[in-house]
Amino acid sequence: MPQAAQVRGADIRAFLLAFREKLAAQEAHLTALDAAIGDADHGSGMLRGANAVVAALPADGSPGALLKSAAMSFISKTGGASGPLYGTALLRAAAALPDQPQVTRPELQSALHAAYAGLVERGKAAPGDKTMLDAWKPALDALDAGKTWREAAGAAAQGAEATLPLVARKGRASYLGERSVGHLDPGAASSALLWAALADTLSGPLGEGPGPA
Amino acid sequence: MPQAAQVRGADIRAFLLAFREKLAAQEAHLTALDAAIGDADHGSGMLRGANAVVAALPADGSPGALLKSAAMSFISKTGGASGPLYGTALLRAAAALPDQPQVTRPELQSALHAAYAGLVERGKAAPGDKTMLDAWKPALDALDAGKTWREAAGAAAQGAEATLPLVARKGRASYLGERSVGHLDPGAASSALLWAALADTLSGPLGEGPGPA
Amino acid sequence: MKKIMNQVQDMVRESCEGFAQAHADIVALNAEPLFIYRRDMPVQVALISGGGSGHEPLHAGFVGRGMLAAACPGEVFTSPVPDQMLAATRQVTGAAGALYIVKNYTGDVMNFELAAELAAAEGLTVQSVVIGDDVAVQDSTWTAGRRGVGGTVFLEKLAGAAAEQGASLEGVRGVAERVMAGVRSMGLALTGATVPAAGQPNFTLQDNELELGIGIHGEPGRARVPMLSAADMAAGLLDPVVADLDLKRGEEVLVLTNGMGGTPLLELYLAHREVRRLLDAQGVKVARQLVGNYVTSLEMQGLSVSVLRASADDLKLWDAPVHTAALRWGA
Amino acid sequence: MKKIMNQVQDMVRESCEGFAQAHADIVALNAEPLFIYRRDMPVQVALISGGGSGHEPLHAGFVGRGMLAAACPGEVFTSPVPDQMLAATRQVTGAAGALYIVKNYTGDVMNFELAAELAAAEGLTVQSVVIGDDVAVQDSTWTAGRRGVGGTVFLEKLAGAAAEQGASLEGVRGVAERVMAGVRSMGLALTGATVPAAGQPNFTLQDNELELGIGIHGEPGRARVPMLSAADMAAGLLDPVVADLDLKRGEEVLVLTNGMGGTPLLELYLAHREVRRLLDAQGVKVARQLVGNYVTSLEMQGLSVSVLRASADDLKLWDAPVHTAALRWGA
Ligand SMILES: Nc1ncnc2c1ncn2[C@@H]1O[C@H](COP(=O)(O)OP(=O)(O)O)[C@@H](O)[C@H]1O
Ligand SMILES: Nc1ncnc2c1ncn2[C@@H]1O[C@H](COP(=O)(O)OP(=O)(O)O)[C@@H](O)[C@H]1O
Ligand SMILES: [Mg+2]
Ligand SMILES: [Mg+2]
Ligand SMILES: [Mg+2]
Ligand SMILES: [Mg+2]
Repeated sequence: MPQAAQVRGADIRAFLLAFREKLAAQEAHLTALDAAIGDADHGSGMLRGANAVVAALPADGSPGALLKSAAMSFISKTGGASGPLYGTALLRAAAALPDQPQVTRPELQSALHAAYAGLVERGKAAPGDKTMLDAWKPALDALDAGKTWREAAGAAAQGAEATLPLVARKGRASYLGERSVGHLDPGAASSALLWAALADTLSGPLGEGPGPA
Repeated sequence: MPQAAQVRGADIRAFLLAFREKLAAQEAHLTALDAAIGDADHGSGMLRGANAVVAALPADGSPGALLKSAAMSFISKTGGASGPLYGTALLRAAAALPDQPQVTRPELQSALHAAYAGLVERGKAAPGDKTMLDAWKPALDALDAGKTWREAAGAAAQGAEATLPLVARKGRASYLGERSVGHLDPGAASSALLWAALADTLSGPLGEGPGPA
Repeated sequence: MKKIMNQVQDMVRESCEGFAQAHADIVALNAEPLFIYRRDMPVQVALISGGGSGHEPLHAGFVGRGMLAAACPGEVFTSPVPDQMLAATRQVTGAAGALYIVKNYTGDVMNFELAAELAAAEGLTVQSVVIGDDVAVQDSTWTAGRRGVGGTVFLEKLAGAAAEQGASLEGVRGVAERVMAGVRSMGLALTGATVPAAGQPNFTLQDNELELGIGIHGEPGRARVPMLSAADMAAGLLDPVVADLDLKRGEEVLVLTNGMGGTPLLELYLAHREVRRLLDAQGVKVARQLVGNYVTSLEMQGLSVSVLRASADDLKLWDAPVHTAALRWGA
Repeated sequence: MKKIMNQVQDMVRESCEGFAQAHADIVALNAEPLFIYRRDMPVQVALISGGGSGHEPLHAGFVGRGMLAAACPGEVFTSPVPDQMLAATRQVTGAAGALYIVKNYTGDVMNFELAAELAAAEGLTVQSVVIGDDVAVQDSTWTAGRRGVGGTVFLEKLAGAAAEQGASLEGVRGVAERVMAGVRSMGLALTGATVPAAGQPNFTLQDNELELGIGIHGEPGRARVPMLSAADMAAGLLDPVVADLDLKRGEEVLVLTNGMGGTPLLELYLAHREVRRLLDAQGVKVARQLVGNYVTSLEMQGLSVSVLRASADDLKLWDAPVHTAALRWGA
């Protein structure tokens, strides 16, 4: 179905609601992943955060305002590593967007780059450390290479899958060392859901010019 | 095989060793019975007591002296309900025997009646309360009816079996009320072993005159 | 079965050794026969208790200023033997005499009885009280009577404070009897407990069951019921206690919300909240309270609730200084 | 899963309510955002800690005179959120400033970091220390670094005593840093723990296995090994601790033999005996010791050992009066 080239507040709202839905559906799965190499709270924590996001979300507002509201809710309600990480990412994205009721897809794309920079700054991890970065990086690379949002979401999902053989070097799973091999990283899995929610909201024919729309 | 009509210290010694052997062989079984309606210590407790009995038993001495030594060891090492009960029983039996290097079987028989009276006095239970009395009483009745020691031991074993349908009214099992039905009483089971040990030691043709020998 | 132990037969002794080392400022250990006694025993009535091991901190954890003079640990879930109580009595008893605090179990009663006879024969002045506070035991005429459970902590604290204040043997015994008359308890288990020598749990509960009306020996309780919410657990324990005490609005009580040994504090404090809520609703005033794993059954998960109808004098005795391994204040 | 709870999402709040009721003489509860704070906060440096719930009595059990000014409980095994620390900081911080005591976990560090930024923006003086005492974590360059575990109790007690004595923020921080430099810990589990929201144990051990080098979040440890005797458990925990501290004969230490929440005292004191035996044999002097379930993982059975190289000053700070729910002496 055709999509507006512009991203409105309603789109961001839809994205956040879709993200929450996916987290609700995958809560047990995310927690099980975290039980294997962490402390079994990633599903419940992310869902608690996302529920708070939805509860506090203004009925309307600019994309930036909605992302900022979501960021604050994540920070205030999630706890653990993922609260500050997702919170920081969304906060940086919000700050990077022009303060307009609608923004362009390239603007959103660079806001996601800002979000990624926030993740790196807050968590001091690098791709390959078996963290959520391993889902974000391939997704951003895909967009940068001109792929669609749906393809970017696919890259995020593949990136999450590709954490399976990695040794964790950051976060709680790092304590397991070699024993973290053979398990998916829960944060990468939830990040893939975020990218899938973005794709669900924005997928459609290319918007404006080359690059993802 | 023929047995001496007289009971010597060596016979009492053999009886106590045999009792210990049987307790050792049945330790887990007795504990399992106690786990079902008590606190899972009857096997270990009785074996600890009997081991102490054997360790402290004088090399020789009168039947009375040996039984007294055994009584003190039971009291000092068993604990729980069974320590004072078995201890009191053996102490009373020792006191009831003539202070002689050998005693007659009827003398031993009445010493066992004294033991039983000690059990009743210490525990204030009655036959049918699902306690060790339910093994002792039929055994004594059998002897009184002129049956052999082996038959008395059989009666003790039957008495122990017959505790299965009873509701416990004394000791720890009494707290279960109706839920104690369908389980054997552990103290009756260990008492049947005591009577079996007696029979192993004393079994043979009748000794003197009518009645058990 | 997984226990932190070496040889199963050395467990109680080795644990007591560690206890005595950890609390060497308060207690000393007599190895054979085994008992723990107060180092600085003054001239006063000596409270002596004991019972099977596996209920820690009861009783050794309550030896010290303002509570017990000595504790005699039996094998796990097995009453101690008279030799222990007799030797402890010799160690701590002076002219003021000694009071044996016995929990009502056939074995404990008989072993303490024998010890008291032997102590009396040596000219020592010994009296005994037998506590049975467990309302889960019904029809006590048809059973060995109510069991001594959580209320024992109140008994040992209040009678111990009276002894510390120099009360006579009669006086201390009077306090003990007042506590016994005014305290009731009931417990439940979420999991069984494994006696080390037995190697297997006494009972096994499914994930949707709990055992209501348990004692403290891993023995099964009065009924196995489907799993309950914390609110319903609290009601299931408290209602029979309150009914048996015939508690009225406005009365003051001392409450113990007690874990069975393996109960995490997160859950225990939550249970305490429910207990408080129910008592508040009934207008019963919780004047003092204690929350923790105090009268336990090895690693069992579960809880018990004990309620003591408390006079102003009782509260004073509760507040009096105590310095033991498990309870300490004012000292 | 069987827990004493009502609705799983209410567990932490309801437990905190029960805690605050049970210890109303010491603490008060702020419901939203959730934190526990000292009632009688004097003008001094405020120690503020917090972390996931499920580790009780850590940290709320250490709020009170001579230890923490406030504790922020997160969801079970989940760090608290910045709002909690910020509100607690506003409540208890005066001109002397506040010190955040953070256990080294990515989530805790990031959430306290955010809180400190927000507090500073409000003009509050806040510094932070991050404790990582767990020697089970090797190659800390390749991991998130050593975890904060049992040694946190020593840190909170000693820094809390310094604050109570009126030390400046720099002074309190200096004590905290000295403790962090001198304390090492290691733990093992006999059973897993079940996060209530997860409903299943994080890991399951067979009857002949234990998990060596666990943290305090029910996360698997460094290695799964066949079941050990208490003596070998103690050696397995103590040897790396002693080696890492490079302890020498004649040095004085403070020792914590800590249960993981479901460990019965019978077993824990036995473990302590083994710990003492090993330290005695190495000529290390145990100047003070603490045995109990203090830094826990829900209902997990197991233990950890923490050793602090203790100066005479440290021992004085340890002995200083403390009045909290979980530790009390001299007050
Ligand atoms: N330093 C880090 N940088 C980026 N992501 C991280 C970092 N540490 C942890 N994560 C991510 O956080 C996830 C765990 O989140 P969560 O379970 O909420 O936190 P916690 O470990 O505090 O329980 C991991 O799976 C990983 O993807
Ligand atoms: N009052 C009593 N009179 C006679 N026998 C009793 C009495 N109470 C208990 N017993 C016996 O003791 C047995 C239990 O012994 P034991 O397990 O050693 O004691 P405890 O109940 O103290 O653990 C019971 O099976 C019963 O036969
Ligand atoms: Mg997690
Ligand atoms: Mg028994
Ligand atoms: Mg017993
Ligand atoms: Mg977590």
